[in-house]
Amino acid sequence: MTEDFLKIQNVSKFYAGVQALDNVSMTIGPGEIHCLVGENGSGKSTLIKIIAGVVAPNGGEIIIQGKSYKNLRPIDSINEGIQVIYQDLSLFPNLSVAENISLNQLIEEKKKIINWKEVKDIASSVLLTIKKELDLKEKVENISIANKQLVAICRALLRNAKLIIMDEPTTAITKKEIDKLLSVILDLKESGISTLFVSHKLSEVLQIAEKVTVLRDGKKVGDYNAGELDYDNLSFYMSGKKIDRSVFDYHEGADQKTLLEVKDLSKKGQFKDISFKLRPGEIIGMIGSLGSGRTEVALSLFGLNKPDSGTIYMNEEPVKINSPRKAISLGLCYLPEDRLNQGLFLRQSIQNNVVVTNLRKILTKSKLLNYSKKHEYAKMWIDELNINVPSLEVAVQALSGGNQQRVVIAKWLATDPKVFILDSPTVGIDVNSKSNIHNLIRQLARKGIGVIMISDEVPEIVRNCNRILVMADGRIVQEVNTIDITEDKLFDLVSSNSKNSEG
Amino acid sequence: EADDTDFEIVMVVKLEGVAWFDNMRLGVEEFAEETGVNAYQIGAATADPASQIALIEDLIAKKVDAIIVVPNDPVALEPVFKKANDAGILTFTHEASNQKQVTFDIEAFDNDAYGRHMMDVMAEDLNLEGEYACFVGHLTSTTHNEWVDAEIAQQQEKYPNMKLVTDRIEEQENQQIAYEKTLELLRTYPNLKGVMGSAMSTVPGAALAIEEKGLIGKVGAYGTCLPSVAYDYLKNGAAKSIHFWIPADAGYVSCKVAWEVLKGNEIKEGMDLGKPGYESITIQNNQHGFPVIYGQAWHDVTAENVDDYDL
Amino acid sequence: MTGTISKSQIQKVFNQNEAYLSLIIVAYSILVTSLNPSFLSFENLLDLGKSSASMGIMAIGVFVVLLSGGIDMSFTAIAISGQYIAANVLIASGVDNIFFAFLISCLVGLSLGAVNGLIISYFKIPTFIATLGTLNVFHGILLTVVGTKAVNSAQLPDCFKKFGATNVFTVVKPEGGSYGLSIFTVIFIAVALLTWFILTYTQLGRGIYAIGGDMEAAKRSGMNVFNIQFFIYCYVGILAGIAGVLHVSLIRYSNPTYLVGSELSVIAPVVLGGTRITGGSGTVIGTILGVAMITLLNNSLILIGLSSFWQEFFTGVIVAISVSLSSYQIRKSMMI
Amino acid sequence: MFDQYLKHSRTTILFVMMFGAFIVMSIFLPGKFLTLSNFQSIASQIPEFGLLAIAIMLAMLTGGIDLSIISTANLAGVGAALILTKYALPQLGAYEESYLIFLAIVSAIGISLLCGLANGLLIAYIKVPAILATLGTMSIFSGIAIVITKGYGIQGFPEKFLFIGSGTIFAIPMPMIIFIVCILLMSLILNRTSFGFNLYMLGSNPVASRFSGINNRGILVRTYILSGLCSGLASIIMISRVNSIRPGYGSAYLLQAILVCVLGGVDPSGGYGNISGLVMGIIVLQILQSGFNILSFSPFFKNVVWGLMLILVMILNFYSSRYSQKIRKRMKVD
Ligand SMILES: Nc1ncnc2c1ncn2[C@@H]1O[C@H](COP(=O)(O)OP(=O)(O)OP(=O)(O)O)[C@@H](O)[C@H]1O
Ligand SMILES: Nc1ncnc2c1ncn2[C@@H]1O[C@H](COP(=O)(O)OP(=O)(O)OP(=O)(O)O)[C@@H](O)[C@H]1O
Ligand SMILES: [Mg+2]
Ligand SMILES: [Mg+2]
Repeated sequence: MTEDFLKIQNVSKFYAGVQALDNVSMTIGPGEIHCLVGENGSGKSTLIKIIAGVVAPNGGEIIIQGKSYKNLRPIDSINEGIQVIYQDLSLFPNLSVAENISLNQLIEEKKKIINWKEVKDIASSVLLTIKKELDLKEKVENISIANKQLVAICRALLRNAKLIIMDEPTTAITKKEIDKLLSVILDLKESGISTLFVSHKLSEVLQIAEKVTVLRDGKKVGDYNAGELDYDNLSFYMSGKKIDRSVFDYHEGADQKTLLEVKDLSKKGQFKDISFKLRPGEIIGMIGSLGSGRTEVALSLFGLNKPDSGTIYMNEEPVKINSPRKAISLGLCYLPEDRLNQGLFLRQSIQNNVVVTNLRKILTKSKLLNYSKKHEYAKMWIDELNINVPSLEVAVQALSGGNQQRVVIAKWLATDPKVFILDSPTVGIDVNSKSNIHNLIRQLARKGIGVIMISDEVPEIVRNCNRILVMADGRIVQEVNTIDITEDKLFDLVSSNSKNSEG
Repeated sequence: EADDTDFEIVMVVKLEGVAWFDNMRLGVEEFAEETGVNAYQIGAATADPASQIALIEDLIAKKVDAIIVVPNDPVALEPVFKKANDAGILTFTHEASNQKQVTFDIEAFDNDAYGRHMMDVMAEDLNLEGEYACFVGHLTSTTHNEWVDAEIAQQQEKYPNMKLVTDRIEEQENQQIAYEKTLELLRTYPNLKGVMGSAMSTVPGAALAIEEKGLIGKVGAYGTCLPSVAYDYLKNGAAKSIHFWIPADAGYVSCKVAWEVLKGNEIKEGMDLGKPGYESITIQNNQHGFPVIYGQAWHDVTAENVDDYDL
Repeated sequence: MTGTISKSQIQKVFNQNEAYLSLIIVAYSILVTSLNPSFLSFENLLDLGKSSASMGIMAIGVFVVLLSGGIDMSFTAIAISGQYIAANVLIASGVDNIFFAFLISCLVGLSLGAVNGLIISYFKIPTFIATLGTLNVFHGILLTVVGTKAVNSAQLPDCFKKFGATNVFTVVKPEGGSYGLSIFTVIFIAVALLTWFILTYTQLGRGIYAIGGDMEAAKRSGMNVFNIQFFIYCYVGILAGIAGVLHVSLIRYSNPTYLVGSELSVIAPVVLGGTRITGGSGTVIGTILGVAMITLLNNSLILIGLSSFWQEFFTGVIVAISVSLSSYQIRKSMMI
Repeated sequence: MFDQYLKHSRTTILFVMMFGAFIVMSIFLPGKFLTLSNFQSIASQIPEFGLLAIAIMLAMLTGGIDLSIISTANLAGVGAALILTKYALPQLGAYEESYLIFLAIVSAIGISLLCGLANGLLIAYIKVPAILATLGTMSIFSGIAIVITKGYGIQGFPEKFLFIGSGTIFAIPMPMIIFIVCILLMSLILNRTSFGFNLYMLGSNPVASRFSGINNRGILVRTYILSGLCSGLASIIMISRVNSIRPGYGSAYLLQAILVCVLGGVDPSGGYGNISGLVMGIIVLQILQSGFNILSFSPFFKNVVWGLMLILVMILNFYSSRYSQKIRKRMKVD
């Protein structure tokens, strides 16, 4: 075999109080599709940032194309042909789609003067390779998360790239786009470009990987050839545990009152005639293509997106929900799809993040905050949800994705909800945590909470819901009982409807 | 017997770093040198009563013997003066004829008389007719308001053919604003003949506008200003006549008054305080019963005599 | 597509800020003109262009900093330092040349700007804090070390006065007197154009937008954030230096205590012009409109015959109304 | 525990500074700095300025700023002064006089609350950026004050009223007592009430706070009202201390108040900062200021020192966070 493109030797990295990487070594050959897997917080992103020169390691060596770098800077890495799709995308929200896509190329070419036609051309030609259309002039802050992710992917597909690193590029996009991306990766391989691919969706990993490196707690568990791996042993390598892959079995309870009913809810340009019922203990899945309006409906239920017409009933009483406060007081809560911006106060402590929705419970009689109560209360929920935290005082941004998400769930459970709307609850969360979260959700349902789960992942929906609403173009196109459908059928249903919407 | 020179006399001015008070400092320093008394001048970086009070508070803590203040806001000083007096410190003011809680207020002249005098000069120059406008530094500046009040009163009493075009205009002691406001005045009132300034910055700002609009000879700037600041404009005719009193002299005289009182001497009507315009002072009690020393120390400056001044 | 409707709405609204501001300016101008027709004279507009040039140039500088996600509080101290040092050096050296004055003022601006740039990019101090610090330091040093004595028009070298009176073209009025397009306005326009060019057509300019959008992302994409920030503060410094010379040439007087303290009244028109205070978004046109609005307001109150006692109140009301109108349009798009 | 200590490194730096300033001044000004009268002087200067700084801090905690504090104080002062002088007839009995003073205080507070409300509504409901909204209201409030007074000061208040600004209780100046009460109350509000908690959360991420069901608008409005209240209290102390009111009084405090907030560790982008830091910042500033005044330093030199101090705190902060990372690493290795 030819010389390795990238060689990492004994790299370590400490963060405040955390050893993110511990003596990790890895190689990537030219044209190799290499996957990096591990639980949340196992150090994948850190390793990637080190390769990109964004984070300086505390020890170890990075050798790119035979050249050893002591002080790797982002620009060196880029010049060596390494392009990264960061987990947080690292796009420029205030710049247009076209510019975001072509910026790297322009920097790479050391252009001093911008030719806007060239910017557009680069962008549209890259978009062509993934067969996607986007409004090139739109600012990135105004497009959906899914489209942002596509922009980030496009940006990395540079002409001179030799290694493209993708840190969870598929969290927000649907099956169809994912398939396109995977085929692009195979194309890249043909032209000798290597890929380092990180994903928590093990099916994708198993689908394209040639080699897989598994990290656990900052240490390397091992390198494996794709052939040796299947879902079970891969998830076992990652977590050291066997993953529970059970299915939600819904028992119609005796209490068949409707908890939440939505009737003919419409909002111009977003959704139309949305009607459904939710009973206690149910988990309803909402699935659909991008922009099908699920988030908008959820926001309307949570008082953040005033609908034009339609009625919402809670416990068979019509209610008007005009603010999240009102929603919460009615027993509704919403886990937002954008965890980092909408769900968390990143720089605030974990306990503040947990108690924020429910201060009443930690006030003294004279309506003052009781610090020890606050601590206890937060601790209770952290323990209840098995969240792994160094201390309650630590800023929540120091937590791994899965733990962060569970903090958000904790904050909502603390309000004692009747209806819990979860918008993409397991995006970017590792298999083990994911199954923990799924279990958590099922437990909630068993306790009589009605759950609405929005997700792009067919298996997640099929395994965890008893009923599924398929949405397209702002409408519910089909409502099915989970027992009546298989994963494959649901795939077809979703993609056939999304085809309609594109046509 | 205590040493006659063993005193600490502090002059607290409105604002540090402006020509006016730089000049005043010269007088204070002259006094200190001449007499051997520890006299010096301080001021705040911004012309705000609050900062001035802070300075005085600290002087009280420092236990000086006499504090002379050129107040940004005379009434604001009363309580802190009371505190100073209670601590055995003598307080004086300059440019604050209505001050309470002072041993003496020292005035270069009577503000009312000065305002009327400035109006007389302008009226004469305009042949007793025409439109004019008055500026103040800040709408809240007492002295400026007193002058303008007197100017307007004098015009209404004596010069019926003259006309004030608009309420007093504020230029925030800023030459650019004086310039812009004058441009606007000239545009709004095409028959405007005179601009009367109170702050140091009005005359040059207004004169510049007059000059730029080619109105020299048709419109003139008048009012309080320093010769050096208005020099060019007096020479080219955009500014017609300016008035001022010499701050160094006022500084000197104020220190002198403080010193005499500290020594236990009496200040009497007709006394000579050793500077031109203060050769024969008059003393009157103000409405609150505190004594005010008046000189007759204003100077009228025109293109003819501006070269006589180096200030 | 369902999404496109809300999308284009949002975009329209963002561009609308400038439209709204223009509308307010036009409406206000109509009001003033109806009260006093002499407002809308060519002469008056040219005069306003001249008076607003130095503030406008500083505003452009502030705009660039705001765009990059920072803020500069020290530019007034830089402008006055440049101006005052230039005036004094010219007097001391006897060189009577406006280009020399610009050179000195810009050099002073550049070095003070560089100090800002270094402190900010090396120590990673929040820009607001750093420049609030240097505002005090620069001005304090100027006044304690260089001096506090103002330079009067009689002492001021002739080149400033000549420069201040230079018109690109002059119109002689039939009734005597003349007016014209001041070189100040031309410089202001040139600075605006240059800035627009840098921001739109150079990698550096896009870098400024980029770090305003997401600093970390800019680092990751291999931009030299240190250099970009350094450039920005140097650029503001130079613009402040230019503005300083214009200011002294306009009023023929250099007082080292002037300008400082007016930071917020320069930042305000920039924000009014639609520049996002958190960075990343804004346009040169918007900034110019903001400056125009404030200049208009400050130079029309006598014209409409408003008593001075009411002027401050009136100014406040107009500012409040215009910011409310434009904010009200944008607010719907905000999730907070 | 170590973490906790490091989190407060900024406070520690400030504390050391405060102590340092104190020691330096005591050594360099023997017999002048360490005197009762100097402490009284410092103590009577801090409160009105401190209250204004708290007003700014509150706005800063939400990620905004309140430029209208001085004009609010002026307007409130004018309101109170009008009542105090209009009805302050010499034959007034003690009871009426107390009633009058009470009325004046209530109206000053009422006006300042209204001013704060106006700011709050503009910022929370119309979503005007705070800097613009308060810049506008700054002109409006002081404009009203000027229209009312025509620029002339209002002076001469009842003797009893002056006690608020100049009186002492057990040698402690009255303003200081008011200030201390306010500090305590304000810490209580910020640290112990749900309003305070929500205020910090809103400041650190307004979107997330909206999504968490926090009433952002309500919090913002209340914050600016509270900020107005602090200005109102400052104005009562102010007018009583100087026995008069004139629009524009205290304008030099604005930038200084911002400076002291930042020095005291308040993050201008919101969410972080506490009263204790602010108070230390104020004390450092006041000690230096008084010391320099006693030393008769040029006021401009003071500016240099303040500016340097601000930058120095941040630079020390920069190194201390670097250093602490190293320490952590070593602890990890051990
Ligand atoms: N900037 C930082 N400061 C402190 N700790 C950090 C920082 N970035 C990461 N960490 C910590 O380092 C560890 C590894 O984080 P990393 O982001 O590399 O995990 P990951 O494998 O990418 O997880 P995920 O699957 O959730 O993306 C985690 O414990 C994380 O909390
Ligand atoms: N074109 C758009 N312009 C602005 N915001 C958009 C646009 N499309 C979607 N959004 C917002 O982005 C977020 C997520 O968008 P997403 O693509 O997930 O669409 P969606 O309507 O929520 O559909 P779904 O969740 O079913 O994919 C939502 O808050 C939505 O309001
Ligand atoms: Mg990661
Ligand atoms: Mg969605």
